Amino acid sequence: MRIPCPFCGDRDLREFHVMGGAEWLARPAPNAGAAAWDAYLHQRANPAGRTRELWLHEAGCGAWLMVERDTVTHAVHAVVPARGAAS
Amino acid sequence: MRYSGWQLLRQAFQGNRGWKAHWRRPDPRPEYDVVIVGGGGHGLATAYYLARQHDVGRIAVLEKGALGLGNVGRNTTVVRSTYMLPGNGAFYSFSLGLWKGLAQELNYNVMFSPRGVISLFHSDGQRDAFARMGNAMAIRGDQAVLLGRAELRRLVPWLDYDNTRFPIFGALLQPDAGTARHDAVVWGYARAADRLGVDLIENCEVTGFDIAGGRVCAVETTRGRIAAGRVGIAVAGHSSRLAAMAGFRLPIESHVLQAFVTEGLKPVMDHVISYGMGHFYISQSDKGGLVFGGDLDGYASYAQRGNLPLVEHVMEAGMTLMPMLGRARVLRSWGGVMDMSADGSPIIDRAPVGGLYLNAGWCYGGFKAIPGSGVAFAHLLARDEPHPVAACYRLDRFATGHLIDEEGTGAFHNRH
Amino acid sequence: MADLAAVSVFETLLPIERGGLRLTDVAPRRITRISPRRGREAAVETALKKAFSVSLPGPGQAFASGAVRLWWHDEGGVLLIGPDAPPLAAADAIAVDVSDAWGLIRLAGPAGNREDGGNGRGNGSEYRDGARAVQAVLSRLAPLDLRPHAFAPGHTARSLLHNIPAQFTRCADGAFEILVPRSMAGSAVAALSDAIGRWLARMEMGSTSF
Amino acid sequence: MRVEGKGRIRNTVSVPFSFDGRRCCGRAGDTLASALIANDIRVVGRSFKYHRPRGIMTAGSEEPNALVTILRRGGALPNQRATTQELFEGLEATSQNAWPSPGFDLLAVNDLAARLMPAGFYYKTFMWPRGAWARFYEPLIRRAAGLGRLPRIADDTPYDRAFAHCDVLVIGAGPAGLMAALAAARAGADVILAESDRRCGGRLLGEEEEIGGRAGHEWAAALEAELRGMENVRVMTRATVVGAHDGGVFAVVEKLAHHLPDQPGGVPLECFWRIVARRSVLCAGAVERSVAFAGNDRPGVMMAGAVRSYLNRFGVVAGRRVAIFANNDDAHRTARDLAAAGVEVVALVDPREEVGISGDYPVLTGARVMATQGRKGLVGFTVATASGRQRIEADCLAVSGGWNPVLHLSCHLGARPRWRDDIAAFVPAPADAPGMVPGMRVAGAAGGSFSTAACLREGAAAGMAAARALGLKAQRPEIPAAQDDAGTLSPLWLVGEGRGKAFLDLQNDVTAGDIGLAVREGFAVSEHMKRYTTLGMGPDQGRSSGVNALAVLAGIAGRSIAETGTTTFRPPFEPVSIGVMGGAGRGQGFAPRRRIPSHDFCTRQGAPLADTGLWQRPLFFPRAGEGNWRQSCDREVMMVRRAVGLCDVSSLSKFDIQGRDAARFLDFVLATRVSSLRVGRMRYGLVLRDDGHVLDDGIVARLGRGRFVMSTSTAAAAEMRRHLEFVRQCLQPQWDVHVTDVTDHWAQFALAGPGAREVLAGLLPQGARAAGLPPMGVAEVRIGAVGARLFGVSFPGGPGCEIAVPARFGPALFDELAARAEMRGGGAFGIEALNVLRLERGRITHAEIDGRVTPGDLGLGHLTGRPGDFIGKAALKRPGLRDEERGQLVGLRPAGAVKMLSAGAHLFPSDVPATPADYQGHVSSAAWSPTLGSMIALAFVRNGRARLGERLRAVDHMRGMETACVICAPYFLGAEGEMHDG
Repeated sequence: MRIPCPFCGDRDLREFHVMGGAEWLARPAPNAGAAAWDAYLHQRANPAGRTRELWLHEAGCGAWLMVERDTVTHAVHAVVPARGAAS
Repeated sequence: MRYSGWQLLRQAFQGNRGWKAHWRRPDPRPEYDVVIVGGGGHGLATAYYLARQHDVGRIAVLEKGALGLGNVGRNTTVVRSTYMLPGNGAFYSFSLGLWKGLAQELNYNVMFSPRGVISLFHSDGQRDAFARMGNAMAIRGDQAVLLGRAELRRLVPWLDYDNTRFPIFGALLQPDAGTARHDAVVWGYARAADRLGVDLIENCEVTGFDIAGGRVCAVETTRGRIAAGRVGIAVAGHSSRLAAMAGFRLPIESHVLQAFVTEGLKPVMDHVISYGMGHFYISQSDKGGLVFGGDLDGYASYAQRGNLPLVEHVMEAGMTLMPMLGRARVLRSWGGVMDMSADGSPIIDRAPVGGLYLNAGWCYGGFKAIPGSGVAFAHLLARDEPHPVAACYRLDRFATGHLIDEEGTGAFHNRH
Repeated sequence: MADLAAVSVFETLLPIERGGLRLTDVAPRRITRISPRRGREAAVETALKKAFSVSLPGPGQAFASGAVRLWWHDEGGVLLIGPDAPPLAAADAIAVDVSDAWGLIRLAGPAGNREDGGNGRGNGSEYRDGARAVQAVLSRLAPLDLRPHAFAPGHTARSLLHNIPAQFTRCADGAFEILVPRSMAGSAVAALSDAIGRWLARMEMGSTSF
Repeated sequence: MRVEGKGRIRNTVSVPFSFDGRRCCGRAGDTLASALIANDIRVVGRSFKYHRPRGIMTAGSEEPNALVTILRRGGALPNQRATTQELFEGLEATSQNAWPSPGFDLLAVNDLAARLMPAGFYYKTFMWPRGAWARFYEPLIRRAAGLGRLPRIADDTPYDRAFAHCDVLVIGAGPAGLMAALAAARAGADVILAESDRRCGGRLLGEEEEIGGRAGHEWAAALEAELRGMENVRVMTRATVVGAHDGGVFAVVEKLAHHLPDQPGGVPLECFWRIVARRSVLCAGAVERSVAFAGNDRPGVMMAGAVRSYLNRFGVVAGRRVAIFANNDDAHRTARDLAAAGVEVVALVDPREEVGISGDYPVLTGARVMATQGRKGLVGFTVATASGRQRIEADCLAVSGGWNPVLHLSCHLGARPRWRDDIAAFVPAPADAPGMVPGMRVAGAAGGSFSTAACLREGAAAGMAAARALGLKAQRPEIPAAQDDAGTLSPLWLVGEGRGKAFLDLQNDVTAGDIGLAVREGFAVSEHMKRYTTLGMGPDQGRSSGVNALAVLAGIAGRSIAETGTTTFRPPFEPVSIGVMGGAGRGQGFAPRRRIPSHDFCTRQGAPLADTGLWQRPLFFPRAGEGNWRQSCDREVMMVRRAVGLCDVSSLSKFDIQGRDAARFLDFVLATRVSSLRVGRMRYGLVLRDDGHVLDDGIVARLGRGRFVMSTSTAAAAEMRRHLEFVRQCLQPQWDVHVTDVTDHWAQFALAGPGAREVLAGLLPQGARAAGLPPMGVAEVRIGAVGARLFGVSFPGGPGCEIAVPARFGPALFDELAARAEMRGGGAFGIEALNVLRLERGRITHAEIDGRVTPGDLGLGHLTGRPGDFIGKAALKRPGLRDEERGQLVGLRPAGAVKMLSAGAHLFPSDVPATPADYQGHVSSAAWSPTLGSMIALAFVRNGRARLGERLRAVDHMRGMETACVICAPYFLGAEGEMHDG
């Protein structure tokens, strides 16, 4: 699999670490309550199709990236810096 | 028809014409008392124990494709109970006990082979962690032996003890754990459930739930609407998709776990061996192929296949641990879709919708759990209360903080 | 109390010379990670231009003038290799001395390196051509597209040297400079030597592949 | 036997080799198979289940029977295909799965008992008595099963691996592939042409046909030379594309030295290529399929195309009296070529009524072969025609049921092939079908176009299309004239007449009867049939039998072949050695080693090194007269308590954190408050995960208003780096904070013990400065000209400090400190002693922080009560993380006769049997403290802090030990608050 890193260009999968679903970006306020925190930490849309994930270009530029891809075809649709990406 | 050596002899003289189908192919009835979604190992075992140990009326298992071609058809067939935390320990020990008599119970040779599972460790710290798990196993009655380096070397002399990157300190051995033939488990449970009147309905994909007043009353399928008093979901890998149809989310991400088999070889390896410093575990099938696997690729996937970096990591781990492997040749690689839960342990509990029940989150420990999961899920479906061995596998444990985190890696679905 | 003696990263490991391929220790005196504050990039660039007449590299760029190297390094900063960091206003950038966190290896091909960094198509017929030999050795370790048109001189990339995090920069003469973590210097040299050995064995056998 | 004047391996150099010990001679350019045929060796092995004698059947890698073991210097290579093993001088091969020999195999008795062993018989028996399967039946079956033998010696064969990038990867160099490569290369694309044979040409190498007026194989050789001369083309022969993966990544195995007696100069045996291609063209050709008829597995029954290849390319033929049995015109060329070479063709049997061929050999139309004779090699066969049966003497039967396109790679990303009735074969799905490999086009026989002219046309078109898709201008290269008639075929899958086993999968011994049984037992879906009968699960993965079996299954189950569909095609296309993919991991290659600055000092002192993560750290520094590690460890501990000890702690992570918002950042990341820290001071802190559990602990030092250095553990280094960057970039992108990993930049050494300050004072010009450093103070100092940092904390606890200098000065500083310490009765100490020292002070490590503990469990809950948000704060509110039944960190001391305590033991009330219900906790760390003359331990005990003084029983079944012990505070020296003393 190849990931088009916005800083480094097209790179091999082995340079990346995957944190998980993009739900990690929408961190609730501390007093948002148990349900909001349970959803943030654990519940996942986990679609069979288009999804958004948080990847780290660990062996490359060290940037956290928002990767939009397909969990059935493994197609990679878009990769943008996670900094400032909509959660 | 009962299977036995005599039956084989008798049928041989009739040109093997007399054998019957393992299970009937009924059309779906409009209504069942209990509908189980998912014709894999857990769905079929649940149906069998529901019919065998409880009295709940008509039972159906709905399978979107053909029976046994999901994860149960693509795992590395290891059966063990090397778990430490109390919630997991009780369950997997109970499940291992069921494996020992399963062939006789189903009258089907599931080929359970207690050849010994060897979990290697590579530091004093890791030895102490394995000792803690070994003690948890011994205290609940499982067999567990802590092998020093010398004892291990006598048992498995051909590992690379001298110049491997992470020296081998020893291993935790579970002597009565081992492997089984996955297809035989599917066909054994299917045949036995069918003989108890369960309708096994293939090519019948669930496309939606009919929920009225907060309670499920029917499932929509590609073969029409089927009413049901209770519905059990056992579709590991696709649990989130079924949950979405019923309007709720699960603490689950679906991940690919790759596995490999070599060409058939004469016996060379008698145990299941797992490496402590990289993701690699291996055993030899009865037909002679070395069956091995490693870790998740890391990204979410329903594609039942993975990519090269993980393949190379598994091969490198295999080579640093047992350099003799170099000459064996990989014949085939494939992937399963793992229900990775947020703490690495399964969920056997009511769903947030009335009459709907969940059997999910098995990560890559599902195969060894089939008999235990079948009994526990049947008990829940029949009595609407959890079986004692599965009492901890609650859906709300994440919100309440009663995690069962065997690896201690936290709420990262792809790190268990 | 006499001054403490310094030990270079590749003290007992380099140089290595095999089949015309040479691994040498560039041994830069100083390496500084300069991390401009948001919006202050222009100010940092002026300071660097004034000190070394080198502008601030963007992603994948590596500038050099004389013994001064200024490489793009990661999402948050660049590396000034060689001289001490110029006086940068704290308001403009964070400068952190990382001189001893890295070792810098130079991998050069056999004599007669062609200025054009090889003919760009990478078929190995005349392996003697320096740039192509270097490219073939590194293609045995790094998952990067090292073809000259994809990785021109003056380009830099952080990637993997087998299983070691490293930064690769192609020089004008087709040689490569490779930054590796100091604590992994031994493993890095071992990986490079192994790759050189594999490449030379193929060439000895006359394999026309690459 | 050899046919004079035939074959394209002109040179007649004789090449000696041996098969099962028998000395023979082949020719340079032979494969092992062609050499065996030349020597009339017919039985090359025994089949998997029935142990029936088997002979060479094909001329390619799809060979099901001739799997042999090749003895190489480094060890035996099992399961090698004789058909693709190039002959070399002194090659030694042995047959497999036959004992004592292929000629006479004891297990052939299975063939007699075949009725008792139908498909799936082992599911129906071997169940009594209970447990007998594992003890008795399974070992027997395992010994009979399996083909080759894997030597239990390390594989030290050199392997190579590399990455390559190109615009267009052309897979297969037959007529289609050569034209595709030419078209793309002329358009300027960067082309890689991969061909598994040693030379390009594909089918042309084994055919008598012309292209552009010259012999096809010569045309191919000329085009190969032209391509090799082009700058933008890399031709890789002996290279098989074994997998198509996401993103245009292809796995390719290149054989480098399989054709050589050994590996000169250590040349790698194989190379594993990862090729990234923007476009690909699949020109992998087609594989001939057989027909299922009774006794179709006898040695001498071969594929018609293979008989042609052996004749035309290698100049050998597997019999004196050859017959052809084929349902298609293509196979008639075998009769034509054999007759032209003077070999006796005894019959051409064709099930079709009219056949447009004639030659000076009998042609039987509307005829089918229904039985064969000859135990260890064909002697004759019986033909069934409308007018009755006829027996024909023959020692070689060339069979063809048509050709199957080699479409596997097109399905590796999930696509399913489509059935075409007109050629009775599966072809790749269209390029835009779901699961097709993006950017892959198919050309020639791989797509079902079997004539040479069609291959040339489609190859050129595909090459041009690939180049154009990359924005290059491509013109069609001139297409030479070639044979344009693929001929016709009428499908024949199974000859109904005749008794005896009609084999579909010769490798796993699966017959048409087995498929009938599978359908009767309900396994009528192709995937079920495959698993029940094991058809297509052997080393050839059903390459030559798969389509026939599906056709037979469709017939029996009453469905069309298209409805039945194929099973899934999976990488690798051909078996690949684990060595070529994983050889880089052997020995030390599996992971890098990280060295601490005092590494040379340790080796000079003979200190054994151990791994902590990737770092190598000394366990202890043995001195004369010390027999085991405990003696050295005890001495080192007492040395620190009484004098001074020196320990290299450089492997701990160090993060330089600066910026206007650095303090806010640390307040957010750490559970402990840091912003209240004064410049020049340090504070101990916990880093949590956002689920409330402890990720790591460490110490933050404030060097300036917006300048900090945070030091955390060696074990969690990678995870900490990812976590800090995730917070910085994703959770608080608006803050001005800059994080730099400076772990390797600083050499850091701990000086512990009463004499620590004294040792250091001598070094620092401002001697007093060191003495005056307050506990938990930090100062930037100089040692001579070298800038250093002094930390008023010592991990082992008690009096001491840590000194850090740039790593290049580490070795010199360590030597100097060690010498000064030794002068004062101290010296260097290793991590065994470090562990005892920290345990005496109750300091925790990742033995305690096992990913499941909260600050409260560690007795540090008070740190997290502060206002303001931080990572993990909200999740800590969950009841499960607060109930006092959780294990709490306590100390343990032995309180009875048994003095040993062990990490991993479980804790129970002292008077109750050890059952899960009474579990009270576990021991996380334990060590002998020479300072206290007692074993000491840290443990997690339910509601432990409220049970100090209570007696428990530590049970350790793993070490066969039970110890009465008493709960105490989790520190054994110094006071509670001393956790952070200087």
